[in-house]
Amino acid sequence: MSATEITTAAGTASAVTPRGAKPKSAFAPRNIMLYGTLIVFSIYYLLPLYVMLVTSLKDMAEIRVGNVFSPPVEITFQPWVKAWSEACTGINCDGLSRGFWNSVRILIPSLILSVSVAALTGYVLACWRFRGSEVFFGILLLGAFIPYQVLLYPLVIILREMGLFGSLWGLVLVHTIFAMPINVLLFRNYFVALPEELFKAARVDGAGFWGIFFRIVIPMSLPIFVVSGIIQVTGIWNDFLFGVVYTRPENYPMTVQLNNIVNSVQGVKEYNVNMAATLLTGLVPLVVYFFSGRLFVRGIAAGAVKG
Amino acid sequence: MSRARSGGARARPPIRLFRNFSSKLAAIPMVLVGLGVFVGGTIWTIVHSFTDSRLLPRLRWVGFDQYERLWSTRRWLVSIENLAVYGIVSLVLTMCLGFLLAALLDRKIRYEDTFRTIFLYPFALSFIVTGLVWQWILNPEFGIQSIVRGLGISGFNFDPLYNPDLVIIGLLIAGLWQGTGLIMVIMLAGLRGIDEDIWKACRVDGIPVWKTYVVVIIPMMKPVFVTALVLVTSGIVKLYDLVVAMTSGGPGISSEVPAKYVYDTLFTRQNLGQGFAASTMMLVTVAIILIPWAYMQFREKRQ
Amino acid sequence: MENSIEIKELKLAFGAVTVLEDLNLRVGQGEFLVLLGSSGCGKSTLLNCIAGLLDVTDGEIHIQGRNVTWEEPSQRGIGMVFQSYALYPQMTVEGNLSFGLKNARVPKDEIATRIARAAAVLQIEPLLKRKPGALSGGQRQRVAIGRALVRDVDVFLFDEPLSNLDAKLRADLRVEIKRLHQTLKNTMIYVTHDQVEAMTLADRIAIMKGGQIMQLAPPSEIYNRPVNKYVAGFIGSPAMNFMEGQLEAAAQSFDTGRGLSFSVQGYEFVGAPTSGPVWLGLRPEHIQSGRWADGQPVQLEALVDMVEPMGSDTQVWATVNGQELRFRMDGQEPVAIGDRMPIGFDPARLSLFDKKTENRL
Amino acid sequence: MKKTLALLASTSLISVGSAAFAVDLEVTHWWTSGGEAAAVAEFARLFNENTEHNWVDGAIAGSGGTARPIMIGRITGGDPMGATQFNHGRQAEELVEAGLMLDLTDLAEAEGWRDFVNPTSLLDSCTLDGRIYCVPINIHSWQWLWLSHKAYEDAGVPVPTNWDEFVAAAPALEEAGKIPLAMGGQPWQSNGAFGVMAIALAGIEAWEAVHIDQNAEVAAGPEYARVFEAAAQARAFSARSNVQDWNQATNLVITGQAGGQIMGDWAQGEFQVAGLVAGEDYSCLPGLGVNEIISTGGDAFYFPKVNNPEVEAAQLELASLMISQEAQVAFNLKKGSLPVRGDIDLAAANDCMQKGLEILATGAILPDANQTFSPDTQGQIEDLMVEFWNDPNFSAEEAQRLYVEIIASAD
Repeated sequence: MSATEITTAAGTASAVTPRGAKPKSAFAPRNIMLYGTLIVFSIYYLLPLYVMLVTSLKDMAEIRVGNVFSPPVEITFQPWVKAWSEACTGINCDGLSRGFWNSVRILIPSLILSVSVAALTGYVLACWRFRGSEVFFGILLLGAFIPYQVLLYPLVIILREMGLFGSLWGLVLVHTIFAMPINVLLFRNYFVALPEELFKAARVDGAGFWGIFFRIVIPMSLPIFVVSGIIQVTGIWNDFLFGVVYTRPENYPMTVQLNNIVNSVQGVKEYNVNMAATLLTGLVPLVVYFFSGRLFVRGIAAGAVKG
Repeated sequence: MSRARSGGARARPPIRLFRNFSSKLAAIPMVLVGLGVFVGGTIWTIVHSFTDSRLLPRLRWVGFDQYERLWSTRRWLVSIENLAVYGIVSLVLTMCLGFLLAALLDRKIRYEDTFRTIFLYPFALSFIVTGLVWQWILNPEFGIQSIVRGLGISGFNFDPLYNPDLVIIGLLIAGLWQGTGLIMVIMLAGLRGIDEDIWKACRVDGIPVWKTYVVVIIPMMKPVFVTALVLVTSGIVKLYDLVVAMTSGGPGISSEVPAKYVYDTLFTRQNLGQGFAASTMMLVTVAIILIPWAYMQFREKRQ
Repeated sequence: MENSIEIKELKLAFGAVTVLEDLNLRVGQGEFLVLLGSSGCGKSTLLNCIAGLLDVTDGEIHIQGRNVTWEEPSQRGIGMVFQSYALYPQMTVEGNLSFGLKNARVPKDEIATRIARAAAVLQIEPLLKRKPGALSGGQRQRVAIGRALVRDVDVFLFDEPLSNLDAKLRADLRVEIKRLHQTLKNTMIYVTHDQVEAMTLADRIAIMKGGQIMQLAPPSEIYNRPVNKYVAGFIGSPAMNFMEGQLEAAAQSFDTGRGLSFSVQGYEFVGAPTSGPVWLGLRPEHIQSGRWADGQPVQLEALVDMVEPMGSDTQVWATVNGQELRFRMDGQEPVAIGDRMPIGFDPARLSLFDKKTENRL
Repeated sequence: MKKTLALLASTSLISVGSAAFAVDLEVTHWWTSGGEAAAVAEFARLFNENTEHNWVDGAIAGSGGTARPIMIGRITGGDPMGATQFNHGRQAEELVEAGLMLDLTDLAEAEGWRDFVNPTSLLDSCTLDGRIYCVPINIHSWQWLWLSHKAYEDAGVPVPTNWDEFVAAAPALEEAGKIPLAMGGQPWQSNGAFGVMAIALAGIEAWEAVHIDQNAEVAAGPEYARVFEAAAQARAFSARSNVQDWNQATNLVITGQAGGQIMGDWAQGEFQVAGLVAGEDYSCLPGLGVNEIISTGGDAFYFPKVNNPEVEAAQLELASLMISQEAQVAFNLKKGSLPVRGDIDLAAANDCMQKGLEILATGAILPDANQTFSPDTQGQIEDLMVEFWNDPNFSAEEAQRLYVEIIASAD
């Protein structure tokens, strides 16, 4: 009897006060865990950037006595100046500045050519399939897995036969070739996801291969161009191997100079100059990331995930 | 109007090649790169792996000699083992970490943009830069070890780059730092593509969040995982710059990798035949992994 | 130029898979032809072949007397409307309408006139400066129709144009398309899987299955005299009742062999009737019940299993001597599960199909 | 100076008198450390001052291992540089065979290189089928032990005068918190140090048997067993030197953190740049103080064929200049290496260099390993050495066994 009463009482109580946990406040244990984990990971990811920055602002005396994580006692920009314009490789002492402009001269044509070729190829594969086109696509994808070293030598021969070896255009071509697999995949997947009927409507409207590409497809493809562009900017800018193998010294990109500065130790390793040089070299892709990160995620969602 | 223009209607089918001629024209770069560079280059490499080419390629056949030597070379065996260890651990960790971070970011948190940028920015930096920075942080005299010792724990030892048994860990720390961001973005994009209703259904069914991820969400994201897998694997096979920048294969030969063996034999040792044999073996390995996958993809499409 | 469109021996195959085979079709000048069928029957494929969006494997396509088999879509004198509207998202409505004309190098003032006329017909003048993203589904489809309209062509192709719209809009736009056809008097080919659209719009319907045209006839004939069991079952809602049984040619009687038999006298046979196993089709709306069953040539008694009141009428699921039957009765008549009631029908409205070939007898 | 000018004049006679045409001549090399860069700057200065032409510096940092592939790629890729550095020996053999290198025989005969190059074996390694294809520019010898006086003073022991004393003094250094032997992590350093110990401890006969006759039995014998034992000992001494680059290791010696380093004579340049004085701040023991002998490796310049008479003339002028007395003196003083000419006076050379010159004069010389082994065999030995040197559990016996295998299949 009393047992029944208790159940009833409990039942009544539960009818009055809502059941379940209350909506979480900002400091609920779950949130603390969530943000805690994120912050711990952020430290791991930010640490190197912090170390680079701090070290590049110290002078060598301070580096020798302090630890890598302590902030600079006295901020000096000398390492940056030295990395940019004074550091020596062999008998050339003009720092990274020369390489920077070389990298720009390599980047722009390579970027334009590699992205346009990839976009065009992706367009053919998505919208104008022909007998065997899928086979070629398969070959391209397999190409993504071939270690660069395997093709280094055959490419020397190909470029030599074309008379492009050592020229800027040879390097542009190499970048375009190695960019093809992954970028064609991105573009193709993105274009395949575009509504097929749009493409049909344009054909009925009398637009041809190029008309559809330029008037219909490209205006709809900003996100994937951003993704491909970002991947290419970082890839081309950060390249060392191709730059050093396929060009001559007057065209050496910035990374080659970075390697020269970091590796040509004259006396003591100047860590501060190395770090400044490292940061300077990474600056262009970093800036590109910080400004287009959001578009990047959106483009990845559209191009890489489907299909 | 359009009728007037094309009075002489074509009644016969045009030659196949010239139908949509522009598209065939636009496919030329793909055909040239695919056949000329990837297939051609690969065949060229395989053919020359059966020769005794030294500095310059020449066709003097030696059968399988290069392969016999390759598989009796300690450095190659160590390289393969390293790549296997690094590859498996890095693949698993990159996927897990990438997914974890993406899942955390997908919990409708504040400052998502900031966190995402923090996780992604290392991807903008080259392996050369990555290697340098981590070499610096892991340096026992300046980096983490000396800091912790400075805090009073004098017995603390953490010098992965100078310890043959730990050097792979050093590489992993740097490799994961650089590579997880991209995978996180891909996973995040995949998570965003999942229907909100799925989440609602799971909440109504009372399935805990972690279980929803494991049982419902991850199986739904199969294509995303495949994309991520392709990206990570193709990167692992090519692992080279990071090792060169961080350890140069050292200490000793404890962090050597196949790509470095290929590069060194081809160019430094001036033994093309041997280098080509090694790169052929790398290709074979890739093919063993890829062909079943490609076959499965192909069969799925058929059905 | 009697035929607007003529298709001869059309064949389409993708590798080993044949999608269309030996297909012949003639569409008259100003005719509204509906291609009807369930998904995968080849109706959209056929439309795409007519439009030139798919290259045929064999056969010929003539439009307005011209062999256009290998013409570019834009050169065929067609306009096309798609299910997903397929509006160019980055162009305004005006840009969408003018895109094809610009490609055909039509003079500017001519473009303006045509857009103005199309916009007036479709009542989309206020939308001209907007982009498709800012339009509702119905508005988008009007623009899509407008895009076909401005091309000033003789043949309009519609590929399930109303399928993405909700029920009410669909009904409104259906009427509008019909009105458009009456005004313009163009030849129209309209693909749909919705039999209501087909019945209401079509001059003739082509019912397709497995890449072949099963029956090509005006809606009433399709409804009343389906050529085979598939067409009979496909058209009509609720679907036709089918009974398996034996036909006695001499006695003109039907027997299910399970205790139900009745005379089919009054049925118009296609040829001479022969005895044998048959399918007998009877549309639910052709069965009279209750007091209306009186006076019908065939009279039976039904046991009510289930009732679906729909307001205007009620659908009844019943059993007659072990044979399941559906029929409709007036919505106001009282009926309950377990009721027994008389039903009746006229054999003239039956359909009989050979058991084996499933063709009409 | 007069002689140089005369030589230059004779060069221009050969080179069809087109020297008046200024050419930008790109010179690639891997000299980027302090002393090296200063030395190469001397070449550049002389070339720019004494000719119409222009030295375009193509330095590639890292080491020969990084730079050589790039150079070879450029030459075989049909985009050759004006001149490029290689080590003496067999590195460029196939390029020469393939006819990619300029034949310098006429110039060498006109200037009489064979008369003054000392030892003449240097010129031999530039010669293929009687034709000369490269200019030897310096002699580098590996057989040096560099010792920091400060380190030994701090430890309170006298500076050793040979390897045995060095071994004996090691524990004292350890106690004083010093690294007895500084050692960089790069493979060629491990290999080089082993080579030095082999010559010093196994003796010349055994060394020649292994290197020249490729006699695997000798390599398996007791002389070499001793070398491997000593190397294992040296490995223990160097365990704590956490540096990669050779000059980082040298820096440990310069600053007195390490007792000594086995390194070639190029380390000399680093001591010099740091302002240290030989005999006072540091000392050097050729042949580890055991066998006073030096190997005559070194650098040579090759001139790829360019099929352009003007550039070719400039190449010949550079070749002539590099071997001229003035350039030899200026370059080698900065580089810390020995000149290839027997007819110049190096009074300006310091203590250590003088020692080297004396040994050279006595003819106690051996070819360099680069001259006796192919790069491939060298590479295999490097792999073995770097593993041995970095793994304390790698026994001397096991290392010797693997070494014998390599020698047996060497080419």
